[in-house]
Amino acid sequence: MLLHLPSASTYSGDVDGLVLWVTLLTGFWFFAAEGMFFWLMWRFRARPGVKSQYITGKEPHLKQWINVPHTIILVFDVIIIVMAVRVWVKVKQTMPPADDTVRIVSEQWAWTFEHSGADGKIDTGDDVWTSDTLHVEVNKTYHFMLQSKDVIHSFFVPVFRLKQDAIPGRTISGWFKPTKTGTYDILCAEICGIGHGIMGGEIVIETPEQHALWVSQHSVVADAGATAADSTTTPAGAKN
Amino acid sequence: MAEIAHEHGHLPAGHGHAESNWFIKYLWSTDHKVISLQYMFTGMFMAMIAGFMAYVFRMQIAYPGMNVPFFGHVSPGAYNSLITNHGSIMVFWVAMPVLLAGFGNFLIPLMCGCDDMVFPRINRLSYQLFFISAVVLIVSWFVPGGGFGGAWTAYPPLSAVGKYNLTPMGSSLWVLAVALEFVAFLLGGINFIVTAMNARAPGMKAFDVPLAVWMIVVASLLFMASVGPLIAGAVMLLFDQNLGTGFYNPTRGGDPVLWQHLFWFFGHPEVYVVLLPAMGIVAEVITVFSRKKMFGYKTVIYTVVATGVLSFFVWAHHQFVAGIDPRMANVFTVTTVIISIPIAEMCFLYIATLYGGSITFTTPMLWALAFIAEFLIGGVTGIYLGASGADIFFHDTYFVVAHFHYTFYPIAIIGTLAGITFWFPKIFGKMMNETMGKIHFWGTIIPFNFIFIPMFFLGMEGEHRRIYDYTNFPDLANPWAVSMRITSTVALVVMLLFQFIFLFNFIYSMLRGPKAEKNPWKSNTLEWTADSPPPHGNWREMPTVYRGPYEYATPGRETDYWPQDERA
Amino acid sequence: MSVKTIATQRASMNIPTGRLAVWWVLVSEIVIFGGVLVSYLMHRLGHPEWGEQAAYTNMWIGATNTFVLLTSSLSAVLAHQAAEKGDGPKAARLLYLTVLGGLTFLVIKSFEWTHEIREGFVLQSGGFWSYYYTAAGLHAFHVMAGMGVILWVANDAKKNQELHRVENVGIYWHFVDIVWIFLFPLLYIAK
Amino acid sequence: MTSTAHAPAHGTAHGSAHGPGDAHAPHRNYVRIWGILCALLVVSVVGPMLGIRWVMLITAFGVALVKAYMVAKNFMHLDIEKPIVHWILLVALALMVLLYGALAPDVQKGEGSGWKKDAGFHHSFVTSKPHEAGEHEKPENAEHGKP
Repeated sequence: MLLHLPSASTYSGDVDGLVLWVTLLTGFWFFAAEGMFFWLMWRFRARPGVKSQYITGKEPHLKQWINVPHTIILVFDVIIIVMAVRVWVKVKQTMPPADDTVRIVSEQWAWTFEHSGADGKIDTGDDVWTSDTLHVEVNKTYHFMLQSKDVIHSFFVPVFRLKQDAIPGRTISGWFKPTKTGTYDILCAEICGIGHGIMGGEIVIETPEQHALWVSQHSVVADAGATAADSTTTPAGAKN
Repeated sequence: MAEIAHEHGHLPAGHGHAESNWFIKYLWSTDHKVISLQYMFTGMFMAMIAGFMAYVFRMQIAYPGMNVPFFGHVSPGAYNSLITNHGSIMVFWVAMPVLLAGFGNFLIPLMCGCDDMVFPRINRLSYQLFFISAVVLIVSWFVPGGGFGGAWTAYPPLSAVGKYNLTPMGSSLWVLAVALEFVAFLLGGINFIVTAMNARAPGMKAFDVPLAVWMIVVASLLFMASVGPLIAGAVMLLFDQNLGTGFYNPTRGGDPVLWQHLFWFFGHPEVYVVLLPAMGIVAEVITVFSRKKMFGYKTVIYTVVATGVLSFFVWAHHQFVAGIDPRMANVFTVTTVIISIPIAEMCFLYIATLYGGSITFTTPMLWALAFIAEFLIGGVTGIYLGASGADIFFHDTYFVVAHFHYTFYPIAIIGTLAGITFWFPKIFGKMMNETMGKIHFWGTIIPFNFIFIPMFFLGMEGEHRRIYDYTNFPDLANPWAVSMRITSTVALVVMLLFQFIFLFNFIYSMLRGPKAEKNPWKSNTLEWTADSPPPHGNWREMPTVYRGPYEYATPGRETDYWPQDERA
Repeated sequence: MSVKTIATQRASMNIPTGRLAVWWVLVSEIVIFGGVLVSYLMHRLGHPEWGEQAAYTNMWIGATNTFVLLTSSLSAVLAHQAAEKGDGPKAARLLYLTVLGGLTFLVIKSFEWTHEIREGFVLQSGGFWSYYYTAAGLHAFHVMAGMGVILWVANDAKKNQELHRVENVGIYWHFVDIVWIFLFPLLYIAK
Repeated sequence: MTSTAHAPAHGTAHGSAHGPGDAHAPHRNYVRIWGILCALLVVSVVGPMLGIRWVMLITAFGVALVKAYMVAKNFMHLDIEKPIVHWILLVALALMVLLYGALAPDVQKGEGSGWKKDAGFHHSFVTSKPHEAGEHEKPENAEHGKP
């Protein structure tokens, strides 16, 4: 949990843990360096009659003050790398089996979400298209397929600690598993034109009952008609 | 190429330009000192514009929808073009011209003991191209549609397609200006490198060269080696914008990610292109005012070279979540975190230089010390972003904004001010006012931290960048976040107001300041053996070098400094 | 001629200043052309279908132009030889030949492009054609720049002045030649 | 590494094509080298006519490398140039190799771990029959942000 930001996905804790560890490891060096720095400034301030010393930096007893930290930093770096890569692989490179799938289509300046609907399969007649609001069920693993219709956008859910850019011409897959019910922001984290400042959405994480109810209300085999994109996702269509 | 051939720029050293008219003397001169001043003043002028832009959009963020004094209502389009041009200007038209070209032009010939750059006329051409690029950029704000608003990284398709960015002319002019600026600095860079390699004073070996020159030269090398692909990419982007090609258009076989790579392949070394000159300036200042030899002069150079080499292997950490293959991210995490080692060692060596010194806290020294203290913050927060796992969350949040301002601000503002206050006596032959200098220092440093520390916390709250009004996002509109935004905006306004003290001090000292003698700081390097200000041609007879640049408090001498050109 | 900047006459690296500068120019040119060619190579390998577009380029014209550039390089290096012997006028004559070669190259290229554009293959006709015109155009631009400098150096050389520049412009011209040596198979042969 | 500030000005007379410490180019038969280059050119033109792919690649690109090497060595006199020049040119070339190596996985490949290129995804987007859910009133706004 970073500051006040709730953590609502299975890996948000890992990211926060990594941030904490980086804080500890780099914080140590930061305060060590600054402390030494200010102490030297005070200790060796100009005083009448005191001449500065002639030090080349080759003296072993002084050089160790560089070499030892140098080595320890290397060790710290290795620790940070290992932890960072482990989190990265968990979030971005492994795809746990999915309970459900959702397609996320970004465009200037709105999100369109394709829920799999009652049958739990995407690209079938009963899919539910929504604009700017994503309905998911808590404690279920979701795969998402991220696409963009025009420029680069970025699907950012702070409470999930999840961010992924949407590149036009590519379908980028990822996953998340909500652990906490509630309604949170979905942000576009890549500048995408004058509407970037209003391009937001919200993710509604529901209990199984609420979700089932919502699906039953909305998931009906619609007759062929205008696509969700055409009918709803204008800049004005973005929330408030 | 044409320029390479005229090596024989101008009249004999010492005479010639002195008696020629004002226009030749100040606008058409091939004298490296005049060109350096042209770069510095252009940079300072652009800095004022970019500072004003920062004021406008910070006001809009803190008080959404208000009528900003001296600007008016900030529309979303205007906001985007303000942040875009603020970033572009601060990097390309302030940091580079002042630190690299300004100080490079002034210091390299003076510190290497030659009468001018090896190609004075290319030098003039380089400034003229740079000046044109600045004009083109300014024009781009006033064309139909307004200035480019696609962020300084200019990712296509947003930057490539007029119907997406709504500023077709502005974007083309922006790309054109940046490309021109690159060519200008390529010409300047060749001049710097060749001058420092080939035109050193008799007896000056590679390891007798002051760190400032070393670092400016390495910076020019980094720039020259990294910018090429982006120049090509900029041409392709111009074609996409104006001729309807599809280099970056996925539906026509192109690839938007290509631009990101070409941009950051240059963009990351660029960070070190501006960092190193500032580091070099700081090295000169702290050695002089702690009366100390640089702690491990050669080690510093090795760390600089190591940083330069590594900087070519880290660029994709700007793209971890930008659609590149996740497997690549692991490689770039390793290289990115590893580059912290030479940088950290460099900082340690600077800190160690204070050991056993006799430190006087003059204004330049305050700036130099502040550079190290603040840059450390920027350095450690970089690790968060280099660690791919954490970058998933931090990417494009205000944490990033705070981080790179904690690196760029010390570089472009603090380092520059250290250099200006330090060499002011040499540049203008007048001393600056210490009292005003110290007031300006504290009035800048304290608000600076109040501007950017809140941004770290906002970033941790998930506040994303380049948003003109956070009331659109319920989670980000909470009172705490609002108070944070207002804090940093108020601090910014305070800091900007304090800059007028500097301006006054600068102009007043330039005109009315007390006369400066040759070597007011009792420094060793060659530029202090010339008159202040140095005449055209710098020396009546060229200096010869007998020792390294940092011989302070050498045992067995009554004076605590030993100029490089003083015969033993 | 006027007395020169002292800095310009020094050579701490034991390489004449002008030549050292030309080498650095080549470094910056290598990365510029490298950017285009690397991008082209990746897209070309990533899109086999571009081969069909490439099939329309005329290998014979490309080969002729390669021959022309190689020959102009020969006269450039012979000019350098003459300059070393201090025979300015001869160097100048050979440099004029080099410029003539560059001119021939451009004339052939303009006919080639006119033909292709008539056929309907323009900059926008497809990925391959975009890179084809951009890369070859960038190269042609360097040819023109080189011709200008060479003419200007030749006029000095005629008066036995600045003979060391003959070598410098030669080095640049050979580089332009080398770039074409790689453009030829990339754009004309690989189908 | 001593400077030559007092060296005579360039370009005054014979031999002036040489900077300090510059070795005389060995006298090569440039015409012969030119002949070899032309012969190689013929090879690279004939190669593709055999219609065998690997032969074509070798004759086209292998020969191009040889030609470039010969021009650089004999015409640009890189063989008698100072080592540092070799180094800076090699570094520039190495950087381009690095650029290719790092970009190819994203730009050249059509798909990778978790992503694939599909310029025509609009197709799947339009054909599927969507259902418009009335999301604009947003009843849940009341307890927004409160889990």
